[in-house]
Amino acid sequence: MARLGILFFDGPYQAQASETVVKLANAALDKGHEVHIFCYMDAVNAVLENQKKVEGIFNIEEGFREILDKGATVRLCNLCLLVRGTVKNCLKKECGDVKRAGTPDLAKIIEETDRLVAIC
Amino acid sequence: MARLGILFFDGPYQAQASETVVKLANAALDKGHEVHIFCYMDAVNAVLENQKKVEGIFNIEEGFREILDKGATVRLCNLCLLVRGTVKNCLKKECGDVKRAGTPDLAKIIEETDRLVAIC
Amino acid sequence: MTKKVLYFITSEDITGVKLAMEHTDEDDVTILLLQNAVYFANKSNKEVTQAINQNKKVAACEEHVNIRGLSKFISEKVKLVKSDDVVDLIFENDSIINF
Amino acid sequence: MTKKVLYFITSEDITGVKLAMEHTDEDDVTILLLQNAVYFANKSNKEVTQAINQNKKVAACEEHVNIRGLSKFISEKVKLVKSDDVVDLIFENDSIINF
Amino acid sequence: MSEEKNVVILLRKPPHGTLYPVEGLRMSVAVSADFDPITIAINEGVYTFLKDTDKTMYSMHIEFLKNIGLDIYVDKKSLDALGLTKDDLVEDVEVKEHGDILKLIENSTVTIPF
Amino acid sequence: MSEEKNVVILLRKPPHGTLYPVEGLRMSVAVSADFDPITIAINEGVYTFLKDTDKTMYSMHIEFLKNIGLDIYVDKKSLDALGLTKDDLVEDVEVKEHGDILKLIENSTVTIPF
Repeated sequence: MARLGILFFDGPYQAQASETVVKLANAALDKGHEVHIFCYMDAVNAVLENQKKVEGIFNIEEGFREILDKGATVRLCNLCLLVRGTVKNCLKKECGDVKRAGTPDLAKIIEETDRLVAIC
Repeated sequence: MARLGILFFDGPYQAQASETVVKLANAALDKGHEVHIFCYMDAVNAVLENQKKVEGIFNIEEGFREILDKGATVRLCNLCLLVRGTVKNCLKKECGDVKRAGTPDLAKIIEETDRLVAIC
Repeated sequence: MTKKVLYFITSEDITGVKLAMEHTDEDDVTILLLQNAVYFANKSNKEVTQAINQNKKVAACEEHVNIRGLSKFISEKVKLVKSDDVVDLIFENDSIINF
Repeated sequence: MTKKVLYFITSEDITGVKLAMEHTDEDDVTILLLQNAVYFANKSNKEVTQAINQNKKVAACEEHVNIRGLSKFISEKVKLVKSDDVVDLIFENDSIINF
Repeated sequence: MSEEKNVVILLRKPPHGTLYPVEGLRMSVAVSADFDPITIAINEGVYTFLKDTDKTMYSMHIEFLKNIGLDIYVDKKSLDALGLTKDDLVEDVEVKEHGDILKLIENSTVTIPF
Repeated sequence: MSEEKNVVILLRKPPHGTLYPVEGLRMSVAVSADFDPITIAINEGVYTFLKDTDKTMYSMHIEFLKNIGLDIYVDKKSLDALGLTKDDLVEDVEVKEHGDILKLIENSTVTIPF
């Protein structure tokens, strides 16, 4: 089994990236791989609580809860959260291995995974 | 004096749009015009509380507080806020005429202003 | 009466400039570039150069040009305007094509 | 030993495809299109058509092609892959050029 | 003043990579309460109306506009550039020559891009 | 495994319209703790290093990379396309022929676009 790193930049709903991240992570986890995700820039907003379910729209919060539950790790660029005012709204550690982090943590993900993909 | 409508789509920091909106609104208000802003899609995130001040970065929350203080009206697409989970984080009515709204409110802005610009 | 039309271009999509150039000559057209669209004002850009050669009015937001360090790369025929002037341009024109 | 390289293209920027086509023939190159980059797989796209003519391997995410209703507009030589296969492609290759 | 305003909603981005086409159509529907907006698809925005595209999120908007008699126009020049034809699109839209599309935009009081 | 990884940070968007170039450079700095990332500007990303561009938000990153001996390369072909020359750029970057830029990307284990 191998280790996959995923980096992305976009917030939820406006762009497809966060949905692609969830689906790719699910596919990798289901095959028994490790998945380590870094949310950079607007991507930190993909992991906020209280995203309302709307019919026909893929709910990104649920997607992240599912992959966290399956063991994915999610790191959130702390500075990105701070400037956006959304620090207190992120999914909590009860959901799994989700943490605020710094850019050096992406270096760590690059080092400790076998492959890194960026979803633009 | 005239009435300016402004529509935008992007959240703060990743893109320049929200900064442009604030500066254009300020210039119009300082000339004595009315300014009516509609925040659509990610743009609703431009009006969140607790955006941390970082040196060298234009603080969007402060910008919006300033133009609200000068009399701008700000309408936030309610559905956009709901799906993003940020309904409770918006600037409150103590800051000025800022309200959740529906897309018909943009129609109203188009009807009741002399010109509408979209900041992409 | 001649209609005054403002192409208000804030996105990096050259289509806005192209549409402005195709706009009927009966109207009085101004192309206003803001945000990353000011990069189109670089002399190397063939669409904006052509618009200038066709005597279309081209303006660019001075602040957005300056923070990008572009002033020496753009034609003298591009009018640099301040936020103040942008507001005036918006109201002086009869219709706004946003892009 | 031949290096296997994956161009992992998720953005609507054709430069990724161009870089893949310029990649040295010594390596075994695959171009994988996802999200709106799957529109590049439309037969009318000259870069991807050229890549196919040069016998480059081109794949596209099947789900992303299908929700866009594109299947009948793309070349038979574009391999449609499922999320599962995308994961395998990522690990089968030695290096990943994201774009 | 409102009855004099010609509003054009311009769809320029393809569906599914971003929400822009969906939100543009939603805006057309909303604006139709006060105006008669004209919806126009250009460039890759024309992909919005491919027959086989998943329209779960916006078929009701197309339907709504059709039911109240508002037109959706597609730029033929953009279609040609993408190797598409009228037959590839749903029947609820009308393909127009580029010159006619230009006239609609020229006659607008405000054009809003999505 | 880490010492074998060649990381390329690719700047492809121009500054000030988006934060991408700033965040790309910040990432180069961060990644430099564990790797020797190569920073490359192509297409409109080359505008990031214009002499007169306001670099308040990223001059410290350019400085940092220079001080630890990491290179920033600019694609000459992209410069040419924009009518720019080496002299228009800050001295801390090195202009390279397109072929050399391609080789750097080809030799990367991972290329990350900004």
